[in-house]
Amino acid sequence: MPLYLDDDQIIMRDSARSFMADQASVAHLRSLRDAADPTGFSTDLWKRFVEMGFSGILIPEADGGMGLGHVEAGIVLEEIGRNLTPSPFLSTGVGVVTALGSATPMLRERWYPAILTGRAIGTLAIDEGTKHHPERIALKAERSGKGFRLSGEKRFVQHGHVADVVIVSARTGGDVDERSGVTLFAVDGNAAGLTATPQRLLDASLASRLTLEGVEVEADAVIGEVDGGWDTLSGILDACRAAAAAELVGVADAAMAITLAYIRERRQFGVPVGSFQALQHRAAHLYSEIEVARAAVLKAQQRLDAKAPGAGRDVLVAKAMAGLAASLAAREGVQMHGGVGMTDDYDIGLYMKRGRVLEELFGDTNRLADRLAQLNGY
Amino acid sequence: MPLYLDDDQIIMRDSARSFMADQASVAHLRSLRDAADPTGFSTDLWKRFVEMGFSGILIPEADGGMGLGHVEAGIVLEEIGRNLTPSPFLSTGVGVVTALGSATPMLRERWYPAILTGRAIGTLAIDEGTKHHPERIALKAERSGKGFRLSGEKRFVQHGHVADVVIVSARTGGDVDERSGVTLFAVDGNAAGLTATPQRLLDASLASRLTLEGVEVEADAVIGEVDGGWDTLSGILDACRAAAAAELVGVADAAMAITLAYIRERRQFGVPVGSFQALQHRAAHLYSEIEVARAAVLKAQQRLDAKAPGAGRDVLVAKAMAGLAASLAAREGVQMHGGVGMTDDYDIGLYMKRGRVLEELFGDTNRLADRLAQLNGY
Amino acid sequence: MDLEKFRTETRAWLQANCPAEMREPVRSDADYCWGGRRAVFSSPAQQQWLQRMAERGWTVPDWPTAYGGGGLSAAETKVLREEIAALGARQPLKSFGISMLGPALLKYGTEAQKREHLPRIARGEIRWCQGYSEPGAGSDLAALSTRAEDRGDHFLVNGQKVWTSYADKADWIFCLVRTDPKEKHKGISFLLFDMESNGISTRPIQLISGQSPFCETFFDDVKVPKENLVGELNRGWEVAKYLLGHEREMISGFGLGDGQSSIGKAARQAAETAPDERLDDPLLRAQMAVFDVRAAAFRAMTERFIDELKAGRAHPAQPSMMKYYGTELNKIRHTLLMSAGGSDALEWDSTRSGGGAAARAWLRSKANSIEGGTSEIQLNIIAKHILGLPTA
Amino acid sequence: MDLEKFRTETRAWLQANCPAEMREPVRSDADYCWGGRRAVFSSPAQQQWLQRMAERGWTVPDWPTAYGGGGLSAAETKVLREEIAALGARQPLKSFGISMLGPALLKYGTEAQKREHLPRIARGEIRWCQGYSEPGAGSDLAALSTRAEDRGDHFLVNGQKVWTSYADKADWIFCLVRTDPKEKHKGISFLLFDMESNGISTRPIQLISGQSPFCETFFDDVKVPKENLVGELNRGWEVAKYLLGHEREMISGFGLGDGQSSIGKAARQAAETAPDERLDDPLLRAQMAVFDVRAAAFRAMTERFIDELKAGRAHPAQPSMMKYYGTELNKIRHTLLMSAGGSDALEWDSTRSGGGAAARAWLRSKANSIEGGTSEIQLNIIAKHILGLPTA
Repeated sequence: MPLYLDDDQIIMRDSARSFMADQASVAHLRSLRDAADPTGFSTDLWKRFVEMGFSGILIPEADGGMGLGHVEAGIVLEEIGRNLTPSPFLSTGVGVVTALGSATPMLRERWYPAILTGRAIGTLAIDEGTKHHPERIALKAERSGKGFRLSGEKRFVQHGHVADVVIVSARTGGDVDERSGVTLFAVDGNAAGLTATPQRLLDASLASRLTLEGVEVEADAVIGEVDGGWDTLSGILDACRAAAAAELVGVADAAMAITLAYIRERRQFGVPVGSFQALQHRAAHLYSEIEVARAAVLKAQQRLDAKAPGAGRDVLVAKAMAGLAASLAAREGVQMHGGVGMTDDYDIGLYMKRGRVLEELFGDTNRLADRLAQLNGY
Repeated sequence: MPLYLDDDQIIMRDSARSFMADQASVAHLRSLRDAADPTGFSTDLWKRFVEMGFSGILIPEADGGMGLGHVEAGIVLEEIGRNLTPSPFLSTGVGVVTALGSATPMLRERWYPAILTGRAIGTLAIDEGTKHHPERIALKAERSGKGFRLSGEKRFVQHGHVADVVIVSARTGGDVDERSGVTLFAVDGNAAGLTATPQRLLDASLASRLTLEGVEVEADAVIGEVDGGWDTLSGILDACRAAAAAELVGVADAAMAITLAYIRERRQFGVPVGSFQALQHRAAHLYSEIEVARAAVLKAQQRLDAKAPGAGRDVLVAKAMAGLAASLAAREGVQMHGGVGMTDDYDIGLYMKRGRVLEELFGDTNRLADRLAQLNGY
Repeated sequence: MDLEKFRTETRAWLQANCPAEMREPVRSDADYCWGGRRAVFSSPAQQQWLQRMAERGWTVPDWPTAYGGGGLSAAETKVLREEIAALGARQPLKSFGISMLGPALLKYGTEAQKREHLPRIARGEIRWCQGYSEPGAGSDLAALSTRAEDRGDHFLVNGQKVWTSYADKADWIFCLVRTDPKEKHKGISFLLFDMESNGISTRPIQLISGQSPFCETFFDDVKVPKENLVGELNRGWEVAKYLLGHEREMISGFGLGDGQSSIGKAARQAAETAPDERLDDPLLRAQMAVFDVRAAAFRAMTERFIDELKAGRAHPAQPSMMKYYGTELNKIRHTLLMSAGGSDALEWDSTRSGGGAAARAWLRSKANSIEGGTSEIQLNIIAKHILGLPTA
Repeated sequence: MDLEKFRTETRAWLQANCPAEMREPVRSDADYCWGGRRAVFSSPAQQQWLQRMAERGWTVPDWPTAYGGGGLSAAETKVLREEIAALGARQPLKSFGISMLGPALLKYGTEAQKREHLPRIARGEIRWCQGYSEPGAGSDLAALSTRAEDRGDHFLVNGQKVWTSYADKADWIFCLVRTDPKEKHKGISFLLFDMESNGISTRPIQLISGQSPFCETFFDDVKVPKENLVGELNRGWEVAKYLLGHEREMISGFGLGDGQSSIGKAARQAAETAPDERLDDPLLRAQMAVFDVRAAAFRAMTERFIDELKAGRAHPAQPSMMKYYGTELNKIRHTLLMSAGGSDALEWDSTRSGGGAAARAWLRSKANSIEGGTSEIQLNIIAKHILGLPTA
């Protein structure tokens, strides 16, 4: 398979690109933000996402979805990144949908149709500390009747306050930091004992602290194996990291594009700022970083779709590299804009903010590169 | 004390500068190298160093030396760096002289006059692995009669094959990597059982592997306390690191100077290469790095001379920063020279090579920055 | 005076007179004292500290006593600075009057101007702002078009400035105006005037940090008395350049990070790492270790620069290097702190995050390498004036 | 042909025909086979491997079979490449004929030129060198002055080239010459000639690595038959630019590091670290971790670039990006390996250091970002042709 989008994928990209530019541009983010919207995204827009079939991209055809892959999900996410579109697509359409792939038929039948029709959105509750350490789980799940009783806290849960279903990683055995003894649960967003406290983040999105105080779940709320949820969780994280990487590439690409447009026009000392060689070289370096990141992301998506062994390693590379490219794009973007780049009137600062949130999501470049080094045996 | 050279120091710098440019320029290094000189430096030139009083800069006036400080030693070393002068000044005039400051009067009386008159040169034998880990000592010193018996190996010993006295760190107790149980010895260069195997390094200098097979030394060959030599060794390392940092600043400064001279003259596309803004910005950044390094080095020297508590931390900063500046100067220097920078005809490559050796000597930037972080509690 | 005696006495005085609250580290911008007609003190201790320091002239220790300064020598000033740092005492007054206008007035002002303005700056009675940048001029500062017409006993000023720091809170402005439209650099003059004059309005600019420290400032037929001209007519660019050098010195101090000597220490708190374990993010720790090297080296450079400046040994363009290096360092500092802070540091208005303090400071730091002359401008200056590289 | 079937057959053939020695990693330049009239084979296995691959046309798998190629499709070529990589088989032939001249001849050569030269390149019978750079021209390649005068049935060539790779070992040269002194780019022609012609002499250039892979090459009344002109007279710059794109593709491969997939693994050996412990230099480890990310990402980029190139989807200036990124990466790689190697890696001619292998490779890598167009030139090209940034 060649490492570029095939014809169908290009058609899908073009349609996603014009849809998003039309319906979900940066102006859309600004209006939600300025209205301090309590949902964090537009439910109307989400309905239109659903109508386009986006919520079912990764849902198998047998279950009523489009049965497509991570390449296609990434196409949508790159456009989300490009337009800074607030959307539950990543957490629902990638995170929860991937998780449900390992769930019982009952769970799938409950949630897939709801996601496909836009009646439900969902999210993952993975992190407990301020940095991403998926094995660092203290949240307890104890046997209780035929089910489990969950107690503990989670942080940085995207859309947690409006999620209909939350995939929670819990400890049924072992110690914090151990990979055995991890179990995943699908918890109802309105379960008794579950409290979500949303916090506005710098990119105007909302992430929640989740408190679970003796939340009761049925036995078939378990996703994957009891005590053996680590591999399932790893697979979910692979999907989410690849998704976040694709969104980062969109953020980086758009940040570069508006910066290039600005320095082509803006004049100083009688010439366009973009004619100064020092800026040209930095812009050319930035372009290179983004191209390399884009290649790494597509490679990871293709390998995930091919269920290639070791694809998780490609995913680490993809998200780490996309993080490097996006943070450089934001830094250079603001600096090359000069003073106006610091003002809220220009969009470049919004890209810097969104890039920062995505960098932290599912592990930052440092964490993922460290993990890669461990896998490489050093 | 202001953080710049005082009038006496400026006089000394000017005299060292003209002496070195006159007698010990890069041409001098080239002629030694091309002759594959087996000593590694010119004994004639060393005699002239001695006549200038350089070998006694750090020897107390009471012992017949100049009784000056690390600032003054650094002045000489910066010029050594600038001219790539092969010289035992650092190992003898800084390393051994500092070590002897903690030695018995008998040892001092034996070696100080010999160093002052140029009859003896000396060196330190500290490292056993390929990276600098001064606490990683396996070389054993066992009690034997009234003295000790030394067995083991050392590496990367500058001028080791022609040294009259070698300061050896040995283990009299504790385990490898422990700081207690370390003892320092002054060993005669021609002691029975001591073998030095010199290796030519990339900068044409010679460093030796030293093998000690049951080398017998008297009890008063001990420098400092038996088992308690770590603090003395730390003091010696502080002095040597500050010295290597000063030499690195000289290397960096000269590498930048010849590069600037080249790009001011060299023309491409009808204009001087140095008029291209991308190169100008990189040159200006390099200048800044070197200035900052120079300040850090002088600060460390002044603090060592003031015997300020915690001066070792300033030394870590100085050598780490000087290493960053010198490696950047070499990289940018070769690149800005273009093709000719790759040829042996031009000097810039020689600066790259010497900088690389100094970077490794007494700990590289990574090692020293790591140590600083540890001291900062993280 | 014997320097060690001066040190002993200074230390004793500081210990006796610096209120305990004023020895706490600065936590946010609100902890700074800016003085002015409408001065707001965050505590009685803050006001007391300013008064006590101003009485000795120690808000501006090396200015002449005749103008409200401390009359200290370079060596004494350094000792005072060291003792203030050793005690961890806060700066008693933040002021563009001290860091920018003062040095320019000392060099270019008339005796009357010095006597009128300098003591009020020293005591924090008048808060100044700077009218340099204009829309469309950007890094090409001299491309300014705010006009000052000669109307006999006064200038009539019309035009617009932008990036005027705290113009909405300032009492007076020092302002570059065009007095000769036919020239570029040689048609600029340097004026002082009261922000309460008729015809001045300001509009805060909303920044990406959510804060608005800068304004757009509009002049509509503002009358400025002739005696408020500093330096010669049409020679204001010289004053402006001199002043910019001092601004750069000040901004370069950003890299020092408010006396915090190790970023790793600061980050350990943010990352909730137990005090006895290494920062458990090894790559972040590595970046911090190198940052700490650079930050410590730059502290030495700052000391060297100030010493050389006082001794007249600094290269005239060296402030550009200091400004460049210090601001780039400060941006790295905040980037590392954001990494250490993780998802908590992303919060924008929660109590736990101190109202998004880390995120806002990070975003704010991005302006460091733009305001007061971009990094690119500083690098141009270094290349041309220090390295002597040719123009094409 | 069905691709999976092709893969199975290819794998079987490679396993049957690639000698075991040719599956060992390349340790030094001496392990490469360059072919030519005076070919030196390091082992019988090396010669055998070249012969077997050449027989199938697999030294140049995607060239037409008529010219000695394998006639494979883009997809088949990729499968072959993957299977060679999977087996760890060495490249059978290193050749500027394959990587540079061949593509240019395929596009611009006459049928006679193709039939004469391409099969000999494919079989490794003729070793080529490149006559582009001249003293004083540097990055401004078109500023060349080697003259070729029209003497009826031949050109008479006089002048000097520099940086001619292995000119002292090459059999033929492809050479840029000036055929019209009044024009710059439009006065250049592209000639092929035998290095055994009368009037050619070469002088190796001593490099900082101690090696001499490049020469100065002098032409003194060299007669070149007219039929050796490639493309039109005075249109050689077009051929040259096309060829440079291919050179950049090749050089960009440097970043891949000879199939070594993790620098940390390589470094562990150099640093004498026990296999079960982390690299005990935490800052070096951190740099390596980020390097491994970039190197893996660039491997993906290389795959993408080749795929896009074959499909005609690559931006014409994309080779500049590949060349820039790959060579800068390779320089970092060698810098990290030197750090890992410590004082052992500083040795210049000891046996233990393999004759200073690490140091010489490190120094050699510094040329990567200079030869074949400097990084600065590549960045200029990207800025202008891909990003559309304006000229002043």
